[in-house]
Amino acid sequence: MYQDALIPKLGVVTQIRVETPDVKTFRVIGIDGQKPFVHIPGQCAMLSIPGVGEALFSITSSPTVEEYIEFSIKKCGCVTDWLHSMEEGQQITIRGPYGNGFPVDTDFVGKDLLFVAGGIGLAPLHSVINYCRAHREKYGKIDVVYGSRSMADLVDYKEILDDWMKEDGIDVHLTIDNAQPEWDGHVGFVPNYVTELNPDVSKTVVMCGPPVMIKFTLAGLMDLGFDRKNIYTTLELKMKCAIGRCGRCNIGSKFVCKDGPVFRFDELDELPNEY
Amino acid sequence: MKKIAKAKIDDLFKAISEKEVLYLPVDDAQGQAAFIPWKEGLKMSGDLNTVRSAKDLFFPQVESLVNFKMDGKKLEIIDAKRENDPFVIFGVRPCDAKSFEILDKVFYYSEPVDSFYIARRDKSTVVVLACNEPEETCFCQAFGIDQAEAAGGDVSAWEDGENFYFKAVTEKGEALLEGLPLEDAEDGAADDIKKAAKAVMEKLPLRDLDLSKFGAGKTQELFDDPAWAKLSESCLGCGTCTFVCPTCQCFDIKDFDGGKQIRRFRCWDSCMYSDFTQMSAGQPRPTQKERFRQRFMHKLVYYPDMHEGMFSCVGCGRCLRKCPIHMNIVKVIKTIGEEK
Amino acid sequence: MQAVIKKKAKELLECGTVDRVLGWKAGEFFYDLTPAVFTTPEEIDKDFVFSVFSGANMSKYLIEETKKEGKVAAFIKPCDSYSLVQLQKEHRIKRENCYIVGIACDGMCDMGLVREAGIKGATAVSEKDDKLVLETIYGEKEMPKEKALLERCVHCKSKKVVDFDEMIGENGEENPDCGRFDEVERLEAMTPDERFAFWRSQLSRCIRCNACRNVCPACSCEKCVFDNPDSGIAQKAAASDFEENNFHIIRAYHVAGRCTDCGECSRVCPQNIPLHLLNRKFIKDMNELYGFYQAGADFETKPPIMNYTTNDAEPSVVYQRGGSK
Amino acid sequence: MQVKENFTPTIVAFCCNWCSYAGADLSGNNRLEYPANVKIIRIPCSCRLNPMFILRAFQRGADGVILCGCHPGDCHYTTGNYYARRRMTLLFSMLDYLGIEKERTRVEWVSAAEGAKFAQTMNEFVEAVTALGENKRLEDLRCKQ
Repeated sequence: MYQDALIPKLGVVTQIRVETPDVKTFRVIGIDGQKPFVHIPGQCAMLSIPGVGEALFSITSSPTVEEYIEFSIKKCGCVTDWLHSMEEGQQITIRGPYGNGFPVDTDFVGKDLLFVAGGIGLAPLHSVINYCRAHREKYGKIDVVYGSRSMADLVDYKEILDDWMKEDGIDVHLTIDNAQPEWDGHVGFVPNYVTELNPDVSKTVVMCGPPVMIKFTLAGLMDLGFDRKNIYTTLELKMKCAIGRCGRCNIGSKFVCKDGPVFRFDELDELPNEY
Repeated sequence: MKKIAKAKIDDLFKAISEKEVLYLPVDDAQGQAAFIPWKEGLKMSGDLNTVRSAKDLFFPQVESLVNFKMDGKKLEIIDAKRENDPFVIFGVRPCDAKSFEILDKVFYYSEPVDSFYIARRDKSTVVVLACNEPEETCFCQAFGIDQAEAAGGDVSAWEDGENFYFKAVTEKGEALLEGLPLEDAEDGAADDIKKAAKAVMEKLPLRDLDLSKFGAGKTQELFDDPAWAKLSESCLGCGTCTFVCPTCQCFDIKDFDGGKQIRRFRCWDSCMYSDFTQMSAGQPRPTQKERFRQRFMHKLVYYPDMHEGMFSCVGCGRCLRKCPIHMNIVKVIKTIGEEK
Repeated sequence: MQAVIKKKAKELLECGTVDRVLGWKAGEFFYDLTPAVFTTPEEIDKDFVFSVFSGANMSKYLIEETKKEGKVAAFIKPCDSYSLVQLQKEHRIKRENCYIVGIACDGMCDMGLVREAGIKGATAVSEKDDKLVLETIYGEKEMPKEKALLERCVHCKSKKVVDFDEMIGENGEENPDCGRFDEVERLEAMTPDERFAFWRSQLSRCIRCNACRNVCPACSCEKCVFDNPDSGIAQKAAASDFEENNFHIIRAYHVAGRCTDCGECSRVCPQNIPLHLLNRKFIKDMNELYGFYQAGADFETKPPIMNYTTNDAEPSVVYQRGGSK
Repeated sequence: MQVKENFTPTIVAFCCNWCSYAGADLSGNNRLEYPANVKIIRIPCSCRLNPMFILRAFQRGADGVILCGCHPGDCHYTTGNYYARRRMTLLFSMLDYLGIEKERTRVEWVSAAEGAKFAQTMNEFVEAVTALGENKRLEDLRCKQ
C-alpha cells in the first residue's frame, strides 16, 4: 500500500519564541525526536491542528540546522490563531517539504546576493540567508535590506543584531516605517531604501514581503537597470493539498505549491496577473 | 465477441454481482440516473448519462482521509483508509470513459500518487457502452471521442433492440467476461450498430465545435479577453457544473470535530465558490468573473498546458443540461472562439 | 409576445428611459436561455428571446443591477413580481434604479420534463394547440404542453403582476385554489416513518451544489452561514445524513416568511429534489396558524415570523396536528 | 421502537436567563430532583434560540431538546418569547414533516418562582424521551464513534 501524500506525520512543538507582538517562531521536531525532513531553503510545509485546519508555512530555519525545523508565523487566520495560543510540548501534524525552493546550489552560486524583506516576509528568506552564511565560500557579497512597521515588528531582531550584523561579508540594512525615539537607524519604506542604497545591477535579488512592497521595490530595481531574470520572489496563495491537485493555488498553468513558491520575475511575466 | 439477449440481462448482472460488486446506472424516484450497486430487481436506466458522472466511483464526493484523537497536548493519528473490494462499472459512456484518462493523469500518473484513487482504479473493471441515441447536447466528437466505438474501458459493449454485445479490450476485461453466461457472436456483430450510431453523430448540432483557439500556450492570449466579463455576468456561483462534470478534480480538505474523534476528509470543491481561494490575507479571485474564467481556462488551456495538450473536457453535455442559467462550456468556446 | 417585448425593450433603450435591459439571451438551442444584460438595440435584435423557456426569475439579478449607475429595465412575470416586491420590502432593490415591465404569463416549460417524457435530441420547438412540437435529430416528436410545465406553473398561485411600471398583456388574478398544498397534505397524511423514508430518499441525493440557495431571491445574505467557516457547519459536502437534513431545514427555514413560492429552487435542482415542498410546508403552517400570508403580495404586511399575537398557538399544537402517529 | 435496556437519554435544556434558569436554580435550592442527564444551557432569552442550535444539539448526541422561557407576557425583553413561540412551532412542525419524532422537542414556560414545575417538566420530558429511545433520525454518526 502506498503512503498517501495527504496523510501527515506527527510533530512536536518543542519551543515557542515570541518575535514581535504578532509573530512567534515555532520549533518543530518529529515524534521520534529527529528532524521531520530535509528541505531546501524556500520550501514550505503543511502544519495542521486537527479540527482547526491545515495551512502552508515557509520553513524559516536553514537546512544546515540538523536537529529541528522552525517556522516564524504571523497571527492572521484561524490556524495561526490556534498556533499562537498553544503551549510548548503540543503535538501537531506536519507534512512536507513542498515547493521548489531557491536555487541556492545552482543559480545563486558565485553571485552577490541582495535580500529584500518586509515584515513577516523575512520568514522564507531567513532560511536562505542562514544557508548562505553557512556556505559563505559559495557566494559573493551578501546584503540584506529588511524593514518593518516599527522596531517591535522586526522579526529575528536579536539574531540579526548578534549574528548577522557582526559577521564579515554580510551587510544588514534595517529600516522602519515611522521614526521612534529609541531607533537610530534608517527610517522609511523598504522600496525607497533599496533605491537609496543604489545596489549594483549584477546582484541577484531575492524579495519577499507585502505585495505593495514587492511592487514598488521591483519598479525601483527596474529603474536602476536590473534584469528581471535576476530577481526572485516567493508567493503565497490559498492551498489545501500542497501537491498540485486541489486546484486553487494555480496562476495560469503553474501551481504555486508545486512549481513555486519561488519564481523569477521573468517567469511571472509569462503568467497571468492573478496573485 | 460475445453477446446476450436483452431479456436475459438480469442473469448477466446476477452473474457479475456474484463475482464482484456491480455498479449500474439506475433511475431514482425522480427519474435521475446514478451509479448504484446492482441488486435483484433494479433496472438499468435508459438515460444517456447519470447526473453525477462515474468519476464518483474513483474520486468520491466525500472521502475519509485520516482520523485524529486529541488529548490535551497529545495527538494520535488513526488510519481511516478502507480497503475496497474489486468492482465492475457497467454502462459507462465513452465520454465518461475518456474522463478517467484525464483524471488518471492527475491522480494516477503524477507524483506523488494518490493512493485513495489508485486503490479504487486498480480494482475496477469498466464496461463502456456505446451511445446509440446521443442527445443534442453531446459534443464529444470535438474531443476526438467516438461514441460508436465504446473505447477507453476494459470491455467495450454495444446494444441493439435485442442484444448486448461485448468485446474484451484488456486482460481485466477478459477475466470479467470469462465464465459469464454469454453466447459467442461473430466479430462484426456490432458493425451495423456502429454504422447507425455514426450516422446519428453526423446529425449532432455541436459536432464541429471549433477548439483551435484553445489549448496549451494560449494563456496570455485568452486570459484578458473582454468576453469573460459578459459570459460570467449571470453566473450564480453555484457548483452544479463542477459537481456534475466528469473531469472536474478540485477538492477541499476539511476537518470535522465530532467530539470523540476528529475526521479529516476530502470533498469535491468548486472553483465557482467565493471561498475557494479566500485567504485571511486576501482574495486573488475577488469576483465571479475570475472564478468563472478559472474554470474554463483550466479545462481548455491550463490542463492542456500541463498534460500534453489534452483538453479537460469530454463533451458529455452535463453542464449544458444542468446549469440553472444555461451558461456552459459550449457557449464559452463559441463566444471566445469566434471572436476576431 | 416576444416581438412586443423586444420592441418595448428597444424603445426603452432608444428613448433613454433606461440604460440597460435585463432579459433572456438566446443560447445554442431553443431552450438554453441565459439571463443577460443588454445595452444596445442591436443586441436585443440579435439575441433577446422570450419564450416558454424563459423561466428564470430576474428579480435576484436586480439586487446587483440596481446598485449600478443608471437605470435598468426588467421583464417580470407574475411569480417573479412577488420576489421583486419582497426584495423591495427588505430594501435589497433600489426601485428608483429600475423600470419594471410586467408580462402576462401562461406558464413556463422545463426541458428536463421534455427529456423525461423520453424526447431525445430536441433541436427546435413550436407550439400547436396545447402541444409542444419538437424537432429532434430522431425526427419530429410532440407532447402535451402541460406535461412540460414547471411544477410552479401547474399550480400557479397567481397571474397577477404585483408591481410594475407598465404591463404587457392583460394583468391576471390571484388563484387561491391552485392546489399547491396538495402534495404537502399528502405527505402530512403519511406516517412519520413514511415521511422519514420519503425525505431520506430525496435529500440523500443532494450533491450540495448550492444551486437552490444561489438562485433563490430570498437567499440574499452577503455571507451564507453555510459558507462561514466559523459556523461549524460549512462542510461543503453532505458528509453525513445529518448534514443533508440540516442544510435543507435551515435553507427552507431561513427563507420562511420571505419565500414567495417562486419555485426556482426546484427548477434548478440538478437532482430534481422537490425542494418547494419544504418551503410550502412553512407557508402552509404559517397560513393555518397565523392567518393567510403571501410574501411579496404587498408592501405593508409583516411576515408572520417577524410578528406575533399574544394568543398564538403553543408549540405543543404540533403534537395534536399534522400527521398520524 | 425498541427501548434499550438502561437507556438514559441525553437531554439539552435551553433555559432563558431571567425566568427558567432561575426556576432551575430554585428547584435545586428546594432539593427537588430531576435527572442528571438534563444538560442546561443558559441563553439570554428564549428567542435567542437559533433553530440551528437545536439541530446541532441533536447532531452532537442529544436525544431530546427542550426550550424553557418566561411565560408569554412576562418576557424580560417584553416580546422575545412571543417570537420564540412562533419560531419553535414552525421548527417542530418541520421536524415532524421530515418524519423526525416530534416528541423529542418541547417548549415549556417556566417562571423564576416555578422550581417545582421545572423539576416536574424535566422528569416528564426525560420519561417521554426515554420511551422514544435513542435519537436515530437526526444523529450524526461521526459524533458517536
